[in-house]
Amino acid sequence: MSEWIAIGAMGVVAVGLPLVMMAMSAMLRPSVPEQGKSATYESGEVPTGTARVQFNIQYYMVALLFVVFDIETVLIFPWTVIYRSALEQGASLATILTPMLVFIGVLVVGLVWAWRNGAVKWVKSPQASRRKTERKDA
Amino acid sequence: MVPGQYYLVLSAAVFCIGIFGLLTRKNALLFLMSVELMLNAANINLVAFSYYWGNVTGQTFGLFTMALAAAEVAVGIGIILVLYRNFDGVDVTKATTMRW
Amino acid sequence: MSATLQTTLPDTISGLLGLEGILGDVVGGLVGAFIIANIMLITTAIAGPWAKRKITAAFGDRIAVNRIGPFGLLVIIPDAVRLMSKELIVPEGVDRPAWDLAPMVIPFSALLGFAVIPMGSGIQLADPETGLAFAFAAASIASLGLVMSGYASNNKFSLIGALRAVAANIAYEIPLVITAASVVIFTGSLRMSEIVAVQAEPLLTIAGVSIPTWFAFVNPFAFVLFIIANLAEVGRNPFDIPEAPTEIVAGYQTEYSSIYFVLIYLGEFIHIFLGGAIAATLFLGGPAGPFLPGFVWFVIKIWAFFLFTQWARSAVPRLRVDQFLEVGWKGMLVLSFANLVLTAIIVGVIA
Amino acid sequence: MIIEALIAVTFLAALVTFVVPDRYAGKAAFALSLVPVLGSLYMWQQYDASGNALLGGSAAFETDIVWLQLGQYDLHWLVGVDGISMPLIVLTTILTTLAIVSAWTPITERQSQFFGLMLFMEANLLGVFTALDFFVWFVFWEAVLVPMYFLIGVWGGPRRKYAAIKFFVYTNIASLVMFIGFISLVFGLGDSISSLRLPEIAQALQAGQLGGFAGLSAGALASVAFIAMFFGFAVKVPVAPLHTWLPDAHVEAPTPVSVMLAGVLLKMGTYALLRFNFTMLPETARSFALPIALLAVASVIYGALLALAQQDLKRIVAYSSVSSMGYVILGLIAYTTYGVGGATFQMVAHGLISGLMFMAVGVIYNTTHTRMVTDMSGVADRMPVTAGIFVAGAFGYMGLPLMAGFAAEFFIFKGAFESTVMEAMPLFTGAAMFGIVIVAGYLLFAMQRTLFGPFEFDGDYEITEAPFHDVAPLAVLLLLTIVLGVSPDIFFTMIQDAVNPILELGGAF
Amino acid sequence: MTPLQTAPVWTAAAPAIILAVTALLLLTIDTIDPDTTNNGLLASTATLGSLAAGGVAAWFLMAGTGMESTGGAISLYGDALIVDGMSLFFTLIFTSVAAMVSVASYDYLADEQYQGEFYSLVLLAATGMTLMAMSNSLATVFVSLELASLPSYALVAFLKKNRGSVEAGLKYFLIGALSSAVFAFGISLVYAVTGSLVLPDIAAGLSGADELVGVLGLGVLMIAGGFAFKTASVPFHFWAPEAYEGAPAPISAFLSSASKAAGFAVAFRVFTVAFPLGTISSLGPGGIDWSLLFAILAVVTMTLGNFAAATQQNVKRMLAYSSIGHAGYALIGLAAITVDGGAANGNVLGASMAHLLVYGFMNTGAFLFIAMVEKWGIGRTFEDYNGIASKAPIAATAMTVFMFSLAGLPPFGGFVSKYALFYSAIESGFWWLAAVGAMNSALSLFYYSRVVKAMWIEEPAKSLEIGSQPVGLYGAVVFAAVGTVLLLPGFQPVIETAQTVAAALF
Repeated sequence: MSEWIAIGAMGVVAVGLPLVMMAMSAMLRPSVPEQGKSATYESGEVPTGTARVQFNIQYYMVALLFVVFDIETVLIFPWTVIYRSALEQGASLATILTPMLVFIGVLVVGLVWAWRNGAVKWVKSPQASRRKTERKDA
Repeated sequence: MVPGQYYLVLSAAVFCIGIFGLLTRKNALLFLMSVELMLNAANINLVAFSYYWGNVTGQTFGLFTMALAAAEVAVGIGIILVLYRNFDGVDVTKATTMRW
Repeated sequence: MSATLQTTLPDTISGLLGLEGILGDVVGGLVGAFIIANIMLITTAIAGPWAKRKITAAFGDRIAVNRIGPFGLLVIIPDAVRLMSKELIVPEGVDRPAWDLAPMVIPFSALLGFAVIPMGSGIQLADPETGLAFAFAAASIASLGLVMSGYASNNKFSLIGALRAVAANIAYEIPLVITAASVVIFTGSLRMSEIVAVQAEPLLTIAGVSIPTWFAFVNPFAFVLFIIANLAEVGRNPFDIPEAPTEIVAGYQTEYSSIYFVLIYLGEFIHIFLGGAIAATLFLGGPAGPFLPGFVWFVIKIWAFFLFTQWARSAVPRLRVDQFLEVGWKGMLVLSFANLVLTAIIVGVIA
Repeated sequence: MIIEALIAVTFLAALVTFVVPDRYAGKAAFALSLVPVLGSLYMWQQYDASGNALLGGSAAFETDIVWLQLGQYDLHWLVGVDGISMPLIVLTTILTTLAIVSAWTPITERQSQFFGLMLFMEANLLGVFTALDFFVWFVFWEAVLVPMYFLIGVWGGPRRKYAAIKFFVYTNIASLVMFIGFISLVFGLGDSISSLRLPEIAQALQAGQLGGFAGLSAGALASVAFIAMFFGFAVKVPVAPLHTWLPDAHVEAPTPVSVMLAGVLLKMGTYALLRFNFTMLPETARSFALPIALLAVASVIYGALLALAQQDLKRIVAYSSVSSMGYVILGLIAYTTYGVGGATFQMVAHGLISGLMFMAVGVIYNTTHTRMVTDMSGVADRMPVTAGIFVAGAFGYMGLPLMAGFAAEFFIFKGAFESTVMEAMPLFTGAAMFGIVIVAGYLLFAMQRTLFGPFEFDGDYEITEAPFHDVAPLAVLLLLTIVLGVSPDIFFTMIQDAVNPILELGGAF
Repeated sequence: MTPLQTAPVWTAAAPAIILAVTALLLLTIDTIDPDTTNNGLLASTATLGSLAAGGVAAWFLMAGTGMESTGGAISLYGDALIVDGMSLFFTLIFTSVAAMVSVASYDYLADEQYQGEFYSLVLLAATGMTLMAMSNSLATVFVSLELASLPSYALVAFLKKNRGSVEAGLKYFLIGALSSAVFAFGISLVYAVTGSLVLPDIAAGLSGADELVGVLGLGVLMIAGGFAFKTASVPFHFWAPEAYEGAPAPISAFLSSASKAAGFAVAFRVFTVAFPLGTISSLGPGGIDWSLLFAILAVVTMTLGNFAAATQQNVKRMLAYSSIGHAGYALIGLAAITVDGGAANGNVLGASMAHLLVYGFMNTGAFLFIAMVEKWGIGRTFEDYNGIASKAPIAATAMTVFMFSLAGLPPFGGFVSKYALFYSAIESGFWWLAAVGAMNSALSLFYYSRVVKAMWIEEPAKSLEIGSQPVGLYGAVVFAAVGTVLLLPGFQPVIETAQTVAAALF
C-alpha cells in the first residue's frame, strides 16, 4: 500500500513543481498585450482559415491499428510474466507456448493484412483512389 | 464486507454517470466515451471483488474487458467516421434516413 | 523469484524521521518524491541549457557557452531566470483550459515515471509489483499533453505536430513494450527491483572478470530494438518529425512561450532521461556497476543515453513522416514480435 | 404403400409440370394426371377394407410409421382408406383430370404454373382424404389452401385479389379455430392416448376417456370442441351464415378452379365433419341436432333463394352448391344409415354434378365471354351439344331419377325421415325438400332464358359449338353421373359399410 | 469424447477452429492480392469453411460427442468452454446460415470493394457465435459475444457510401455498445456476489448471496438485457428494424437468423446453468423469477413485433419486425421453464431450439430473396414487389415458401416447429403463452401473405425488369426453400436431437 502512497506523492510533487514554477514566472514576467503578438504564428504569414484542418485519414488508420495492438500487448504481458516460472514448474512447452504462438500468429495475419491493404501506407496514389471512387459512383 | 459495498457504490456511480452521458449527448464520440465509462464501472467491480474473493478471475476478465472495449472503440470510430462522411457530422440524431 | 525487497526511499526517510503508519508513508513519500524530482530537475537543468548546446557545438566543431563559470556551466542560472521572466503570450483563439494544462501534463508524466525507477543506493521511491507497466503507462500520459497542446493552440502547425507526435508515439510504443516483454520473459516479474536483481547474477566469467547477466548482453538484439524505439518515443533524430523545424516550425510547442515553453521543454528532457532510465533498468542492470556507488552508475547510464540522443540529433538525418511510420509499423513491429517469439522459444527450449 | 406412391407421383407430376414450357403444360398435366386416376381406380379395384377406419374397422392400404415423437403425443404418418374416403379419392383424381382438360381453353398465360398448382392441389387433396393421423391430415388440409389461393388470385376474374384474400383469410381463421377445438379435445383425453392418430382418438372418446381441461368439465369440453370444429368445417362446406366467401371465390375463379372448388374442396368440409364431429362426438352431435338441422335447412333454402335472385350463371351454380351442401349436413345429422350414407354419396354426386355445371357454364363463357343470363338467349341453337349436356346436368341437380343426384337426395330424405335424433326431424326434412322445388325453379328459369328461345346475342363473338376437348369432360361427367344414378351401389354399399359403425355408436339401431 | 476417441480433447472445438482458420485464410487470400476481383474464390472458401464446420458439427452430433451417451459434456480450457449437444446443435444453425449467406454474397457483392474482408468478418462473427454456444463461463460469454458483435457492426455498415447502411451500422453499434456495457456490468455484479464466472460455480455460489441478493438480482437483470439485445427482444429491440433494413440484405439474413440464435444459445445456457430457477427464485425479495420475466418479455416481444410488422410498407422492414416477433416465440423456450418441470423443461427448450433451426432456413432465405430483389434494383415496398412472380417464378416460389413457413402454415417447416414449440409450452402448463403465440401467428399471416399477394397476384409495373439471374443467390434461396420444406417431414431427428441436448442442461 505504501508504495502507491509514494507514487501518489510523486504525482503531487509532479503537479506541484510546475505550478510553483508557473507562480514564480507569473511574479517575474511582464505583461504587454499587443495585437500583433497574439496572432497565431504560421511562419510569419497571415493565418488563413481555421486551424482545425482536416488531416490525413492515415492518422485514424494508425490510431486504430495502435488501439488493437496496444491492447494485445496487455494480454501478452501476463503471459511473459508467468512464462518462465510455469516452465520451471513443469508445464510442457506445448501448453505454455502454443497458445501464445497462435495468438501472435493471428495478430501477424492481421498486421500483414493491414499492411497489404495500405493501412500503414502514408501516401496513396491519388490516381488509384480516384479510380475507385469513380467505379463506385458509376 | 463494508469495503466491498463501497466499491459497489463507486462503480454504480461511474455506471450512472456513463448512462447519464449517454442519454444526454447527441455526439457519437461522447456516446462512445460514456460507454467506456460504463465498461470501466464494470472493471472496478471486477478488480475490487477479485481482491475480495482472492481469485484472479475478476482481474483477468478485467483485462479482457479492456481489450474488448478497445476493439469496440476501433470499430466504433470507423463507423463514426463513415457517419461523418455521409451525414456531415457526428450527431447521432441526424442520421434518420429510415423511420425510427 | 522472491528477491529481497530493498527498502525504498520513503521508508528510509520515514524511518529516519521516526514516523510510522500512514503519516510516515505520506511524509516519507512526499519528501522522497521531492528529492527525486529535484534530482531530475537538476539533471535536466544541466542537460537543457548547457549540455545540449555543448554537445551540438562539439559536433559542429564550435565552442558553445563558455563565459560564465567553469565550461560555461553557470549559464544555467541566468538562462533559468531569463526563461521564467519572459512575457507569456496567449495567442488568440486558444482553447484555454487545455492550453494551460498541457505544459503541466508533459513534465508530470515524465516525473511520475521516475517514481518506480531504482536509481541505486536505495534511491527508489516505490517498488510496486507492476513497476515496469507503470513506468510505460506514466510515460504514455505525455501523448495526451502533446495532443492537448497541439489542438488547443489554434495553429495548423501545432495541430499537425501534435498528430505526428501521437502517431510517432503509438507507432513505436508497441515495439517498445513488446521488446520489454521479451525481457520480462527472463525476469518473470514486472517489479523493477527484481528486474535489476536478476541482472546481477553473473553470466560468465572471462579472465576473472565476471560479466553480469545484463540483458543487453543476453539479448543484444532486443537492446538495439529498444534503444531505437526509445529514440522514437522521445522524439529525437532520426525520429523528430513532430517538431521538424523545417516543416512545421516547432510543432505542438510553436505557440508556447515563457514558463509554458520551459515546462514543455523540461518535460521532453525528463522524458529522454526516463527513456534512458527504463533502458538502463531493463538492459543495463539498473544502477549496478563496479567500484562506484549505484547512483553514480545510474547517472552515468542515463547520461549515456542522453549523449546518444544528442549524437543522433547531430549526426543522423531526419526521416520523412511516411518513412517514419513505415519503419515503425513494418520494421520495428515485426522485428519486435519476432524477437519476442524467438526469445520465448529459446527460453523454452533451454529450460 | 400405394397411397404414398399415389401422393408422391402426383407431387412429382406437379413438379414436372412446373418446369414444362407453357405451350405443352396443359397436355403434359393431362397425361401426368392420368397416372393418379389409374392409381385410384386400381385402389378401388383392390379395395378390401371393412367398417369405419376410425372405429375399429380396417382401413385399406394402411401405413403407420412414427413420424415425430414430441412430448406425450407421437405424430404418425398414418394413411389408409375406408368406405367413406375411397369414393372421394376416385372423385378427386377423375375430377382433377377433367378440370385440367377443361382448362386448356380458358387458361392462356402462365400455363405451367397453373397446371402445376392444379396437380399440387390434387396431391394435397389425396392427402386430406387418406390421412388418418390428425397432424398429417391437418398439414394436407392447410396445404390445399395454398395452391387454391394462387389459382384464384392469379388466374381469376377482375376482383380476384379480393376473392383470393377473402377465401384465404376465411378458411385460415376457420382452420385455426378448428385446430384449437381439436387440440383441446386431445388435452382433454390426456394420458389415455399416446398419439394423434384419429382411430386412437375416436376410440378413446367412445370409451369415455374424455376428461376436463382448462377448467371445463368433460361434457363442456366436448361441446366447446364440437362447436369449434363445426365452425371450422362449416366455413369450408359452407353452411349458410358462413358462406359469403364462396360466391366471390367461385365467380372470380377460372372455371376449372371452380370445378375443383365446388367438386372437391367443399367436400373436404363435409368429409371432415363426418370424420371428426359426427364420428368422434356423436352424443354431442345429437344434442346439437336442432341447431345443426336448422343450419342445414337454412343453407338449403337460403342458398336456393339466393341462387334464384342471381343473373350470373356461375353465381347461380355457386349458390346452388350452398343449397346442395345443406342436404349433406341434414343427412349427417339424421344419424341413420341412409342419412349419413346418403350424405356421403351426395358428396360424390354433387362433386360430379356441380363440376359438370361449372364446366358447362365455363364452356358457354369461353364462347360468349359473358355469364349474364340477360345477355343471351337461344344459345342451344348454336351450341347444341353443350346445351344438351347442360340441361342434363341441371336435371341431375334437380334430382331427376336415374341420375346420381336423385339417388343421393333420395337416400338423404329417406334417412332424414327415419331419423330419431329429434322429434322435429321430419319437419326439417320437409322444409328441405321444398328446396328442391326452388332449385328446379331457378335452374329451369336460367336454362329457359339462356339456352332456349330465339337466338339472340349482343356480343361480338361468333357463337359456335365448343371444341371437342371442351365438351368431352362434360360428357364424361354426365356419363359418370348417370352410371352412379343407375347403380348407386357401386359406392353405396361401401359407404354404408363404413357408416354403420358410426350409427351403432349413436344408438340408431 | 470426440468421434476420434484418440484425438486430443481440444479437437472437440473443431467447428469453431475451422471457422476461425477459414476467416484467417480469407484474410490471407486478401493479403496476397488486396485488389482481387476473384469473388468466386473468396465466396467458395467461405462457403466451404462454413460447410466443413457444419459438417463436423453434424458428425459430432451424430456420434454423440459431448452427450451423455459418450460420457457427458467435454469441457475445455479450464471449464471456459464446453462442448455438448446444445453447442453443436447451435453450431449447425450458425454454419448453415453462414454458408447460405456466403453463397448469396457472391452475387450481392459482385461490384463491391473489400470482399475479402466481408467474408472474413462473416466467418469471424460465425466463430464468435459458435463460441457463444460453447461458453461455459461469463467471461467467454462476453468475449465471444463481442467477437460476434464487432464484425457484425462493421458488416452492417459495410456499404459505406450508402447512407442507410451507415445509419444502420451506427444505430446497431450504439445500442450494441450500450448493451454490452450493461452486460459487462451485470457480469461484474454477479461476480461480486458469487466470486466466480464459471456458470456451474455461479450456481453454487448463489446461495451465499446473503444481503447482496439485490445486487445479484440487478446483475441478472442486466445480463438478461444483454441477451435481449442480441436476440432483438424487447426492451433492446430498437436497433433491429433499422439495422436489418439498412444493412446489406445477406447481412440482415445473417444477423436476424444466426446472431439471434446465438443470443438464445447463450441465454439458454446461462439462465439454466448459472441461475437455476429453483435456486434463484427462492433467494427472497431480491431473487428473480426469470421465467416470469421472460414470459412477459416473450408476450410483449411477439405482439409488438407482429403488430409493428403489420403496419410496414417496406418489405425488408416488415421482415425485420417479424424477426422481433420470432424472437418472442423463441423466448417461450425460457419462459416456459418451471422449477419442477422435469422433462418438460428440456422439451420446451429443445422445441425453441428446433424452431430457431427452422427459422434459420426460412428467415435467411427470405432476406436473401430481398438481397436478390435489391440486386435487381427493384424498390423495397410491397408495391414494388408487384408481379415479380411473372418474371422470376422460381425465386418467387421460394419466397412464398418462406413467407408461409414464417407464418406457420403447413406444409412447411415453420408449421411443425411452431407446433412443437406451442405444444411443449402447453405441456409445461403455459397454455396462455401458446395461445398468445398462436394468435400472433395467425396475425402474422396477414402481412406475410401481402408479400405473396404482391408477387403473384398484383399486376407487374410496366417498368419491372429483372436484369440478371444471379446464380449464387438463386442457389442459396432455393437451398433455403428446399430446406424449409424438407424440415417438415424431416423434423423428427431435429426435434429429437434438440430436446435430448436441451434436457442435458437440467
